Amino acid sequence: MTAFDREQDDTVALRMTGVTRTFGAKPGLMQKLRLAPPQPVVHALDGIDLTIERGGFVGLVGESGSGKSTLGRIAAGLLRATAGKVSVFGHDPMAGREIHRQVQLIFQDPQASLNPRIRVDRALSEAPLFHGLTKPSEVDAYVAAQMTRAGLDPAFRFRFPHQFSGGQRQRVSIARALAMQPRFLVCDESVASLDVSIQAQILNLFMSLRRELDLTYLFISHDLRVVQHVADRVVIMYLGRIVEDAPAAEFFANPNHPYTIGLLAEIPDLRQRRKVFVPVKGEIPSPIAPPPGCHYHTRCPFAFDRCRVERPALKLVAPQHLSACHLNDTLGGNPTARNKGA
Amino acid sequence: MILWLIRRIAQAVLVVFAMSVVVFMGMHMIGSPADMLLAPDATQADRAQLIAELGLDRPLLEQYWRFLVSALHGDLGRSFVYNVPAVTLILQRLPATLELAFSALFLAILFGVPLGLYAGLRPDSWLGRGITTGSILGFSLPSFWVGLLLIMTFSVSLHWLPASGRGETVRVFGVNWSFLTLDGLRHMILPAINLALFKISLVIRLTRAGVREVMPLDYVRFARAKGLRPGRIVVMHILRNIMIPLVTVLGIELGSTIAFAVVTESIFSWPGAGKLILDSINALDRPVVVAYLLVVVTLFVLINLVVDILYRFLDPRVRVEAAA
Amino acid sequence: MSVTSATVRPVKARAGTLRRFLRSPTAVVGLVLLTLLIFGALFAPQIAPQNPFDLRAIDVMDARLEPGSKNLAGDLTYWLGTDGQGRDLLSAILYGLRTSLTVGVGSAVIAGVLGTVLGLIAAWSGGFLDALIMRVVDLLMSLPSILIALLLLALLGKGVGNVILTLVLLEWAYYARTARGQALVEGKRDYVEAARGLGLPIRRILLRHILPNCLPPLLVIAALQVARAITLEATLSFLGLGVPVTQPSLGLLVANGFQFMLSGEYWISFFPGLTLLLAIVAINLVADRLREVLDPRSLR
Amino acid sequence: MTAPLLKVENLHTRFRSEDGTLDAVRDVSFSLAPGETLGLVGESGSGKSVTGFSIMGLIDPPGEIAGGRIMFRDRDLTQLPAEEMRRLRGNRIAMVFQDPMMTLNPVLMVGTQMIEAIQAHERVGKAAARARARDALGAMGIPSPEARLDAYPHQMSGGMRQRVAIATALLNHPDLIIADEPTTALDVSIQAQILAEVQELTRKRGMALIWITHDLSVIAGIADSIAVMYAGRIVEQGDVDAVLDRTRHPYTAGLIGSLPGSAAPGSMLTQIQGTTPSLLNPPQGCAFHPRCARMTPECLRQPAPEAGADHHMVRCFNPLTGDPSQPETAA
Amino acid sequence: EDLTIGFADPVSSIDPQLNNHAGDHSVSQHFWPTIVGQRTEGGLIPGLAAEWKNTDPTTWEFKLRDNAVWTDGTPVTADDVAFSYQRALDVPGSVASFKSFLRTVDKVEVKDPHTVVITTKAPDPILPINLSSIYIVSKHVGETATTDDYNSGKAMVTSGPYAFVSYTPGDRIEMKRDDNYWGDKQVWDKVSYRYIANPAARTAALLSGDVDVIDKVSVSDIKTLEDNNKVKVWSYPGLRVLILQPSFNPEPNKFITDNAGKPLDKNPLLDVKVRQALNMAINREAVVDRVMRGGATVATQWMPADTFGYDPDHAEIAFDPDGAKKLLSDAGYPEGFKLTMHVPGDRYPLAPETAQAIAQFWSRIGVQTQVEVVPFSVYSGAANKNEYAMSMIGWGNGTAEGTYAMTSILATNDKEKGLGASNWGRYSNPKLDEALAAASSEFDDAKREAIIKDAVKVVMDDVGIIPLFHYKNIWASRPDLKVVPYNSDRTEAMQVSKAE
Ligand SMILES: Nc1ncnc2c1ncn2[C@@H]1O[C@H](COP(=O)(O)OP(=O)(O)OP(=O)(O)O)[C@@H](O)[C@H]1O
Ligand SMILES: Nc1ncnc2c1ncn2[C@@H]1O[C@H](COP(=O)(O)OP(=O)(O)OP(=O)(O)O)[C@@H](O)[C@H]1O
Ligand SMILES: [Mg+2]
Ligand SMILES: [Mg+2]
Repeated sequence: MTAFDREQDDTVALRMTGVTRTFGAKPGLMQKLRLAPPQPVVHALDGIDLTIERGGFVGLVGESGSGKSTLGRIAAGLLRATAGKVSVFGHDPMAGREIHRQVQLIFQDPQASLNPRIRVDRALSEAPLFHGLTKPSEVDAYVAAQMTRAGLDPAFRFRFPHQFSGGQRQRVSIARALAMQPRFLVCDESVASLDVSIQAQILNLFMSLRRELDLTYLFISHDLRVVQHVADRVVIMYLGRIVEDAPAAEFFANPNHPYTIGLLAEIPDLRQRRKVFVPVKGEIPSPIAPPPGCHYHTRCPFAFDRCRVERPALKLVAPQHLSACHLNDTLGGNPTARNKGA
Repeated sequence: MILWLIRRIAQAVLVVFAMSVVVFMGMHMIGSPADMLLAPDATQADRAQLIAELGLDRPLLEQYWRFLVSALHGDLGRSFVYNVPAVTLILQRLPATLELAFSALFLAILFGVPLGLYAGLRPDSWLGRGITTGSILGFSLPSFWVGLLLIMTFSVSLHWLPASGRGETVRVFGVNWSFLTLDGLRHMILPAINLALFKISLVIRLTRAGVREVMPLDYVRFARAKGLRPGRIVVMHILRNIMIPLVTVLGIELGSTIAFAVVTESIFSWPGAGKLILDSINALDRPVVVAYLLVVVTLFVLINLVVDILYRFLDPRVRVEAAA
Repeated sequence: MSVTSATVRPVKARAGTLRRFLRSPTAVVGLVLLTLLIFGALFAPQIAPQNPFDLRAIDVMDARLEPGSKNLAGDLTYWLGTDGQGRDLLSAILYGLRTSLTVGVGSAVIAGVLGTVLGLIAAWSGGFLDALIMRVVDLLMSLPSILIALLLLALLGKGVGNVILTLVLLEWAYYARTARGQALVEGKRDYVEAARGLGLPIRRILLRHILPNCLPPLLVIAALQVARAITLEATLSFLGLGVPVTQPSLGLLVANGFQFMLSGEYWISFFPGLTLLLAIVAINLVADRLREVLDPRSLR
Repeated sequence: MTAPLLKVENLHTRFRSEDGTLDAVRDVSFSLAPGETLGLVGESGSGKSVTGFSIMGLIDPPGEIAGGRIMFRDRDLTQLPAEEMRRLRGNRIAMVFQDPMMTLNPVLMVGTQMIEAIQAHERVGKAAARARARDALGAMGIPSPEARLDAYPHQMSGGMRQRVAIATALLNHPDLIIADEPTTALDVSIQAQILAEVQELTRKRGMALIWITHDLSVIAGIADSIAVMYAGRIVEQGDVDAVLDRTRHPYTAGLIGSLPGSAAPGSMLTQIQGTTPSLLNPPQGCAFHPRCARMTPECLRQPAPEAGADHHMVRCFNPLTGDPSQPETAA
Repeated sequence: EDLTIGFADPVSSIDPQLNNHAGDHSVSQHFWPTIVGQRTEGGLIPGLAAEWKNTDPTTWEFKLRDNAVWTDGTPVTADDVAFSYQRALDVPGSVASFKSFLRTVDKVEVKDPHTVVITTKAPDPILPINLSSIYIVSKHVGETATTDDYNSGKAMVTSGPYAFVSYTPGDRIEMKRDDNYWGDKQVWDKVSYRYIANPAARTAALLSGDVDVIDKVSVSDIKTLEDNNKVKVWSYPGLRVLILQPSFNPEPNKFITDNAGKPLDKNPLLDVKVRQALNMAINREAVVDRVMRGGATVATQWMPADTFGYDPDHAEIAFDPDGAKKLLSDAGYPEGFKLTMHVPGDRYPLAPETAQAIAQFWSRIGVQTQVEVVPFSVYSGAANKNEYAMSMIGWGNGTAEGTYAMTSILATNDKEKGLGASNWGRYSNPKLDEALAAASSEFDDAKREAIIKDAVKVVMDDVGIIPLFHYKNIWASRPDLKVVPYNSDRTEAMQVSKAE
């Protein structure tokens, strides 16, 4: 253990408080002179509070554009938050090599995240050598060990990424991350591009690695089934905000937020045959001009006046179960109850 | 849009300024035009007098300053050789060059696009392969050589077309045009082909590459899945999308076509600006060279402007970004 | 944990670049031709019957002899005839090829390195330096290149070195633009972010990760620019600038023979022209195929 | 049972390339009645899309349909002249592709792309066609359809584009629609919306539907029957309940087993070892044998399709019993 | 009947007094009279002046004919002549002025409307020859006209065999016969005078029937054209000579080095033996035959045979490489030395090719010669400063008599007197300077010719210049036309007639 390790807060892997991130071009001369309308600003993240305990496996779910990747990249130190505080093991993830090494991001598309012109052996050894995790004399064995751990035959070390199948490529990118001896893995849709049979292989790999290496996971996905299988805590995002956050079992048993309930209803299920699909009403609003109040009110079947003006706070609705819905404050209470019968 | 225009023009002015400095310096370093211009029996006194008349006896900086001042007043000086305002001289000759360049461009599109389309749509047919390989030839042949071959074949041996010169012209808007008379057209064919050869190859290749790129895209497949007629697919879905790179490249190429007209013009004795500029460089006729480059750069800016506008028209994505 | 070894995608499906290159018959023809020509150029002093640059070796009395003629002394056969100076054309072509290829390859390599470096610097630095470099590039690209070449050569004087210098000055902009554009595109790709995630320093990412991925299009441009440079040199020679007459390049041989085209002494410019043509076609064929096999899409 | 609308018999589609000949689809047969929904399932590269394109007549050189028949009503589509095939395409048979971002031409307005689809098959005035296009958009649940007609694709979200594509495919009320993973790239909520709309059309108009996917659970909800493809062949085929509840092919069983929803959270998922074989040189015999736990020496030969009860076909020498009470898997 | 001529020399303007350029001259000949005419065959002929005489060594009286009229109907008078000579001196924008032709003129007086009296500063026997190069424009139009007015046609009130129709700069001049012309009536109704710079293009234009006559036929095409029965070649000895000028600069010159490349501390060219060696090493016949393909005649002095001042005693320079080698070693250069010869690439036909052939010959006697071809724009400046070791000049002896070249290329360079302007090698020989001075004031033609012939001997014994060959003037035409030389190498419609 290095001095660095000892200093850090060892029980919390990730802590985000009030993290906001906006995107948008810097105003040009024309905007400054008010000759042109201001550049549109995208609120990718809007006041995120999130804490992941060490060893946790958090599934982050949300629709496309809800800010999942942005959150993941901020956690991995690849992007700076516009506002708010981020710490990973007690450090700013953008500060320094050591913390960089400890958080690793695994991307959705293994094809795109592997440099097509770099052989596996170099992909796996370059950064560890740079960070002093192995010595040039031992690098062969090191690479072989990483590959074996990720379920790849070390004999493939001289291949280029395109010489692998999709699942194998994802294993390569996992091996590349593991070679950095991380403690925290951010998986951004890491299984979304894979076939179901391959997806199962990779999910199994994640689960066994977690046990072997005592890893913390932030697992981003839009597939609730996957999250349900692997995560022990589920966080739901909608348009840059967290709307629900609960332990997995509790979450699937007692979902609270209307959006979550809608999502759960749409999960395809092998057991449901000749189902009658019900179209969800309303369009997903644009993150450029999110609706005021609760972002979900435009599609929410239970929306009432307060939802249109006031942003609901994330509140405890059960032990360890947070939800951001005004319905919890009303007398009628939790919409879950109402929905249970349906 | 206005800002963009202003920026463009400012850039152009900068380019022209830099250009004129370089040309001024360069021409000064090559030699004195007096040595070129004077009759061989001219005496040293004649020489000194001429140099004084042309203002070449002054320090270079002062010469440049004088040029700059009068340029700002719209006077780019008189040609040393022709004793005519340089701009007048260029404007007299430029239409002939432009006419040639545009004809070449026209031919390039006329032949290049259909051939390229064919080669792209049927890459494995022998004709498609032939077109592709043939287009390499168009790249490889030095144009002066082709020019002479054209003359030898079509003028000298077959007597089909005239070998040189511009033929009969008609004056419209104060400018002489060849394409309005039969004789003028006949004179234009060979030089235009000569100049167009490289462009035709270029257009063929661009079109072909574009078709090959666009063809497997889902939206073309979807267009076919809609049951559209092949003609409509080619025109609306394939061509429309290829036009974007094509217009960009052709815009840039029009400039180089004007420049490369130097070669064609000297082979076909085409009385255009290319020949003039070549002679002027040889004669160190600085005002003409500077004015020519100025006019050409201005032309370039205009062409780029047109290309940008076309681009906006062709690609809605750009249009919206610009509006935002 | 299972090790998936049995079912890797067979390598055959994605054969090596060279193997894939060789699958196109026209490209093979081009490659063979190019190899032959380069061989001829490299070993010109060994192969050529005469040193066409040595004035003592050539005799004006042998000027314009038909292909297959013997020289005055009868100890030398001019297989491709002689030019207006009595130079053995075969030798002149071999040496000329040397000059032309030197000009072409030399200018392309120098301009390529210079342009790529500047392009990467522009992409990497952004801001003012980027704007500055790109404006210079715009300026160069918006100038009529051949006229600038004429001016430059009039200023610098003839010579292989000066021609190369001129071409470099004109051509680097193309590489800079492509390199910058490509670097910007590549820079947005996931693998770059992945490399950042691995904590690698920016410069290393730029040079070892992004640059290799920018190279294929640059290589293709370079191959085409070699051809372009050779033709441009020929054109400049035709216009009276270019390389010295006593050390003719292919282009100059063609240009010199140009005056004999109408007089029936076709060989003086025909054979050099043919060689020039073959060389450029060969380069283009190879470049075309390179473009295909190096296309990143074929890897991705 | 009504007369089949579409009957595919022993379809064989292949691609020739520098690397060799690739049999993307071999010996594929199935039939489809009006109003019926067939789910075509399989891993990436198993030949699902190629099957769809073969029916559409959209196989381009170097690809070709090397054998078999595609009977649509009473006509063999493989023999149809190009012009007649064109008139069927988009009119009687329509197709929607996977990637919503790419199916629409970026430089043409949505309206233009829809109107041309109508005018390719019918002599309709522009205004009338436009009105139809607008209605079709509205039916897909797109707000302010009139304005959307003048939008460019890039001005729309992915879900909206995909709905435009589906609306376009449905414009001429086709008898058959082939949906090639049209919802894979979309969020669940939008997926449900699209499924709802497609479902309504099959119900109301008697439109037949081929839904292509790699995810069994998606089609469990809408399909009447399922065909599972592996390496270009259909390995199991039958009624949705039969295939899912009385699974007989080890591969199908593997697919079901690897779905996260089917195992207890946190437990290891049953997985199929290895990866999809290359079709350029597929394994000898049953293409699945290298990954199959039930492999026997016999499997080095190609198994013949074996029809069981209620047309439940399987192509396997060692099929599972099909008894739901004893779940057997490939691992 | 119409005639189309394709000509080679560029025209800078159709203002006849702007520039003393070959192309301008050719054009002006059609439109403008001169006071005295000149013909290649037969020297001076009457022009506007039917007769002229010296009243004393410095006074000339010209009697103008009275039937000459301008195209606007006004008669041509002595005022026009006086005006024209004045204008020729100070026409604005001239870069190659006609001044030198009037260098000796002191004043021009109008005695009566048809008599002009010209006084010279010193006796000038060749004044009429010089005046034959200056065109007379009309005073009443010319007084207010600028060069632009001539170019636009506004001031083209002419009095020549042809009248102006149109001028397209860089392309062509159209003209029609002037029926009021006082001289011989012309054959052609209309003449189209087209500028075709490239020699191959000219030949092609003739072969394709675009034009009827071309001038300055490329020597490489002569044979083809001669063999072609659809065209006819007209080739005549010309007055332009191609000469090498060795540098007489005593300073070390970077273009003359020893065989190792070190500059020699003494210029070997100062040694007459070396010059003789170089002169003898050249096989002029071979050059004329192989390089010039018969388009030239061997030059042994600066004037061709049968011209005023040609010395038949110097009709031969022996080709003797062995003798040359011996001379070299006598001079102290048994191993030879290295020399770079400069030649303009865009000025004299086949000059680079000729230079290379010479270089071959010199290299064989041990003088390893490099040829550097440079654009004339660069060449002229450097040559003028005597920077080159060996330069080449093509000299047009337009006046067809020997002193013209002597004044410009042989006389000791003297800025004050305007002598030796093109003496690029700075050759200086007092004997020649004396001869030139004597000839310049000698009115007796026979005596003058003798002086010039002596000068030839002086220069050629001294090898002050190395003459190479005289260019022939070559035209080609349709077979039914006849082209005769008229005024040196000028090309005019008047030269072309129908063949019987
Ligand atoms: N670099 C960027 N510049 C501008 N906008 C961005 C940038 N990155 C993300 N955004 C915007 O921020 C919002 C959130 O994006 P993000 O990628 O985090 O969403 P996501 O939840 O990961 O979606 P998906 O499921 O599609 O991956 C989106 O509207 C997106 O368009
Ligand atoms: N145009 C083509 N040229 C060559 N091979 C092709 C072509 N189109 C498809 N193939 C090959 O045919 C096989 C089947 O492809 P197909 O697209 O039908 O798979 P799929 O089942 O739709 O897969 P996915 O789920 O990835 O869409 C693949 O191996 C593919 O590589
Ligand atoms: Mg994302
Ligand atoms: Mg598919």
